[in-house]
Amino acid sequence: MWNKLLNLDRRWIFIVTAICVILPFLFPIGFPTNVTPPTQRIYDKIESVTEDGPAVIVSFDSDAAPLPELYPMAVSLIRHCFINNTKVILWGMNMQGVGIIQMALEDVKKDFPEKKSGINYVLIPYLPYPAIIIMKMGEDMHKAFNTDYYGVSIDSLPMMKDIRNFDQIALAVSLTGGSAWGTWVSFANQKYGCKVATGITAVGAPDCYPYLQTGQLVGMLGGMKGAAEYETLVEAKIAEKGLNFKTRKAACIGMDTQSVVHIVMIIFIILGNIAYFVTRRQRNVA
Amino acid sequence: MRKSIPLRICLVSGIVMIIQFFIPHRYSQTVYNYTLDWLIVSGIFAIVIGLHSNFHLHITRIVRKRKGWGYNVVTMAATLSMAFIGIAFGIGADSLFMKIYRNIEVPMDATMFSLLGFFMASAAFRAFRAKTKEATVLLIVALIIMIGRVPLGYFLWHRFPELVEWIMMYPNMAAQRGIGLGIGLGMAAMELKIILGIERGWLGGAGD
Amino acid sequence: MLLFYILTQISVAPLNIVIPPNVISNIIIPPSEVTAYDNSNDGGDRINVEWSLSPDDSLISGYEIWRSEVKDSGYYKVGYIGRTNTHYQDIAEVKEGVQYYYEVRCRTSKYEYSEFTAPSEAATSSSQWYNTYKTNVLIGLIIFSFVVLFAIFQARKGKTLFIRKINGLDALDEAVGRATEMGRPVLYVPGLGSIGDIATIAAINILSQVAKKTAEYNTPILVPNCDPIVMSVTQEVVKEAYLEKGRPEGYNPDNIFYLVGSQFPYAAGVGGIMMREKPATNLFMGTFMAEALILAETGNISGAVQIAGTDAVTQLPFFITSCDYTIMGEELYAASAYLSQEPMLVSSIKGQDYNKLILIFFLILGSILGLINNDFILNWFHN
Amino acid sequence: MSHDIWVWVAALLTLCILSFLYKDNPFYKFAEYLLIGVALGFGIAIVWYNIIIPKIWIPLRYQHQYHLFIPACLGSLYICRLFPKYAWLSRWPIAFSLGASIGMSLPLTLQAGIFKQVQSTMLSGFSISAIIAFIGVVATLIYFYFSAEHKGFVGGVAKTGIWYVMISFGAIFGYTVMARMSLIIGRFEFLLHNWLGVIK
Repeated sequence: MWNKLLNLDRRWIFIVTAICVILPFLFPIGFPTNVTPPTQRIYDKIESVTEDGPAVIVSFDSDAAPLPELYPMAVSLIRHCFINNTKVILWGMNMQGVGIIQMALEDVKKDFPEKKSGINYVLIPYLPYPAIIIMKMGEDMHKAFNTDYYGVSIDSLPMMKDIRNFDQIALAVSLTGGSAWGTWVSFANQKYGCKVATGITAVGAPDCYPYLQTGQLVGMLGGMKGAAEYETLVEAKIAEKGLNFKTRKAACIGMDTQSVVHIVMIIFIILGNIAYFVTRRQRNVA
Repeated sequence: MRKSIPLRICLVSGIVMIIQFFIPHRYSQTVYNYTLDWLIVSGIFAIVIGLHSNFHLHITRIVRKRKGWGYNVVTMAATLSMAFIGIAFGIGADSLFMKIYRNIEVPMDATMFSLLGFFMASAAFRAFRAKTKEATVLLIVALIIMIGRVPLGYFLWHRFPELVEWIMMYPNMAAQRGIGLGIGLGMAAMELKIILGIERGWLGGAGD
Repeated sequence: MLLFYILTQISVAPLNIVIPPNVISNIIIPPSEVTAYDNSNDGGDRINVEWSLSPDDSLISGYEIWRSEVKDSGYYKVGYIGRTNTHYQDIAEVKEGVQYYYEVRCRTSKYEYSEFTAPSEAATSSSQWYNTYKTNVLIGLIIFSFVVLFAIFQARKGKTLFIRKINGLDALDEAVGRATEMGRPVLYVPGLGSIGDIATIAAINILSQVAKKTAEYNTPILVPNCDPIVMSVTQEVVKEAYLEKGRPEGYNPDNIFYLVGSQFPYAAGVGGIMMREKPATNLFMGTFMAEALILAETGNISGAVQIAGTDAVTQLPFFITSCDYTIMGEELYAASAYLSQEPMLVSSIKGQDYNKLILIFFLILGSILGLINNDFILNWFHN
Repeated sequence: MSHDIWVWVAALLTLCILSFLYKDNPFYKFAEYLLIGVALGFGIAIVWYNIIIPKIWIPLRYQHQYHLFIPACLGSLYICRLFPKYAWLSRWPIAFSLGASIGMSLPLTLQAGIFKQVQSTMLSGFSISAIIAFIGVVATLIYFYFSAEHKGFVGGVAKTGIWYVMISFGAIFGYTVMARMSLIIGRFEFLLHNWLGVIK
C-alpha cells in the first residue's frame, strides 16, 4: 500500500494542493495576525517622521514574479506614508519594478485623490546601474535624476527643494525578491548612513537576519506574513484616525490560505517519510 | 596586445577607484562622478549585443523552419510590437504599453513562478526524507518555522512566533553570518585577483 | 526627430504650484546658538550647521537653514530639516575657501515662520587628501591582499597545499562503482550556470574527475546541458578524460548534449532522462535555481543514488533532504580544487582560509576584551 | 465575473501556463514564448525613454557634455563582438566597467560585508543569546576551513558548526515553502477575485 502511495501520480498532489488553496478563499477562517519586531520597527520608523519632515523612499527592486508577497507591502507602505502626510519617493531598481510601484501608487491614490506628484510624492524613472544611482543619490539627488517619471525636471518639484541627499531621507525600504537590499546596505547605509529596511520574499528573509542584528537593516517585512503584519498595523492606524477607506487586505486574506497549505505540506512531508521508512524496512526484511 | 591592453585598463581603473575610496578631495570626487557617468553611457552599448543575440537566435530558427518555429514567430512579433507601442505611443500610466505590461507580462511572470509551489508540494511528499541526522534536524526546524510563521501558529501557542524569531535571530543568523563571511572573503579575493590580472576568465570567448 | 523634440520639451515644462505666503509668526520662538564649522574628511564642499532646539520644537515641522557670504545681508535658503534635529550638513554648492554665515528659522506645516536667529560665525570649507575614518579599511585591505597574494605565491612555487577531506567526495567513487555493478549509466547535471559562474567552473573540474572514473570502469556517462558554451566545454573535458585513461573508444559525444535553454523545460527534460534511462547515480553539480527540487524529486522516485553540490544556499536545504550526499557552498570550490589540484583554485581556497583564521582570531580577542569592558578591538572594526 | 477584456486576457494566459501541470502542451509553449517576447520589448522601450534620451541624447545635444563621447566610443566597441575578427576589441569596455566597478566595491565589501559583521559578532556584554550566536559564527567559519582535518577539537567545533548550518537551512526551507505557496495563493486570488469575482 505504501509503495503504491509513493508512486502516486504527482498530478493528484497538484489537485489536492489547488483545492487546499481555493477552499480557505471561499470559507475564510480569519486567524488573527500577530506582529513581529522587524515589522514593528519599520512601522515605528515611519511613524516617527514628522509632518513636513524627511521623506521615505519606497523602492520596488524586483520583477513581477514575487508580486503576491511584495505588492501588498508596497501598497501598505505608500498608504501609511499618505495617511501620515509623509513625503514619499518611489523608485525601482529595475525596469519592471518602476512599472509595479506605479501600479501600487495608482491603487493607493484611489483613496487619496488629493495627493499630488511633486508635492506629496515623486516617482523616479528607471535608470541603469542601480548601485551607481544610489551612490549618486548620496551625493545629490538632483544630479542623480534629471527628471521624474513624468518627464518633469526634478529641480522644479516643490517637494524635492528640501531634499538633496540621504540626510533628508528618514528611511529607504527596498522591496525585493533577491539581494537588492544588500546594494542599499552597502551603498546607502554604509557609505552615506541612510537608514535602510527591506520588504523581502520569504525565500530571502533568512539572509537578512545578520543585518537586522547589526542595525544595517532597520527592519524587515518577511514574505506574505510580513505584508499581512503591515496591513494589520496600517488598518489599525486607519481606524485610529477615523478614516473611511475600504481597504482590501490582500495579504491577510492570503494568510488563512497559507496556514492551511502549510498544514498540508507538513502532512505531505510526514506521510512521505513514513512511507519511505516503512517501504525501506519491508525491502530490508525481504 | 589583445590581452595586455584590457588587463591594463582593468588594473588602472580598478586601482584608481580603490585609491579614490580613501581620498575625499574635490578632485577625487570629480573622478568618481565622471566614472559613474561613463559607466552608464558605455554600458548602454552592451544592451545592443544582448538584443542581437536574441534576435539572431529566433530569426535563425524561423528562417530554417526548425521544429516549433511558430513559437519563435510569437516571440519576435511580441518583442517588436511591444517596443514599437512603447516608443511610438509613450509609456505613461494609462498608455497601451503599460496596459499590456500589467495584464500580459505581470500575470504570466507570476504564474510561471507559482508552478514552483506545486512542484514543492509534490517534492514534499515524494522526496524530502530524514535520511541522515542532519536532514532530520533540518526538517524539524523547517516544520517549526512553517507552523510558527503563519497565523495558525500564533493561534495554537501564542509564543510560537517568538520562538521562530529567536531561531531566526540567533542560530540562523550565526550560520548565515558565518557563511556570509566566507562568501565575502571569497568574493573579495576574486575581485583582487581580477584587478591584478591573476584571474583572467573574463577575457575568454573573444579569441586570442 | 519630432519625438526627440517633444520629449525634450516635456522635460523642461515647469509645474504650476502656488508657493504659500511668507507669514511670520511672532508666537514661535526661533532656535538659538547657531554655529557653523567645516566638515572634516571631505572634498571641501560641506559645512556643518548646528543649533539649539527652539523651545517650540513640538509645534513646528522643521528648521530652514539660510546662508550668506556676508554677515549682515544677502541670506538665501539652502536647506530644510525636520524638527528635533539640531544638525544640518550644507551641501548646496559650497565653494572651497569661501566664508559662509548661517541663520536658522522655524517653519510650521502651514508655512508660518519664526524670526531668524542671529548669524553664526564665518565657516570656510576645505578639501582633505585622506579620509582618516577609513584607516581601518585601508589596513584591512592591505592585510587581506597580502595574505591572498602570499597564498598564490606559495601555490605557484609548486608547494603542495593540504585540503581536508570533504564528505561526499569519497562517495563519488562508490557511486560510480554502483552504476557499473548495476550496468546502468551515470547522469551528470552541470546546472543552469554559464561558463562565467565559479560554481560551473567547479562543476566542470569535478566532471573531469568523474569522467576518468567512468572511463576506467567503462560505464556510460550522460551530461545534459543547458548552456551551449558549457556543453562544448563539457564535451571537451569528458573526451580528454577518456583519452587520458586510454579508452577513446568509450567516449560517445552523443551522450554529452544540449537539452534546452530555459529552466523548467530543462528540468522536465532531465526528469525524462531519469525515468527512461534509469541512471543508477545522479550527480548534480554547479549552479541550481528553483528547479533543484524537481530534479532531486524525480531522481528520488527513480531510486538513484544522488550526490549534489552547489553554492546556491537557498537550494541546499532541498538537496540535503533529497540526496544521499551534499557538497555545500564553499565546499564545492574546495572539492574542485582538491580533485584537480589546479594551483589557481588551491591558492584561492588557501587565501580564504588564512583570512578566516585572522577573522576568528580578532573575533575571539575582541570578545574577550569586550567582556572585560575593553572596546578597543570592537571600536577598531567600527566604521 | 469581470467585464474587463484585459482581465480576461490575463486570466486566459494564466490558465495557459497552469496547464503545464497536466503536461507540456502547445498552450503553455505559446504563453512561454509570448512572455519572453513581451519582456524583451518592454525592456527596449524602457531603455529608450529612461537611458538613451536622458542620459545620452539630452546631455550631448543640449548640455554640451562632450566628455561623454569618450565612454560612448569605448562602449561602441562592444559591438565588435559581432565580428569575430575584431571581437577582441570588445574586451576594452568590459575591462573598464569590470575594473571600475570592482574598484568601487572591493573596499565596500570589506567594510560592509566583513568589518561590520565581525564587529557585531564580538561580545561586549554577557547575554546567553549573544554567546549562542558568537559560537555559531565561529563554528560555521571553522566548518568551512579547509586547511585542517576535522579531527579532535577542530572536528568538534566543525560538528557544532554543521548543526548551526542545518538549523539555518531548516529556516530557509520553511521560508521557501512559504514563498512558493504565496505565489500560488496570489494567482488563485487573481482568478477567483479579479476574474470570476466569486470572492470579495
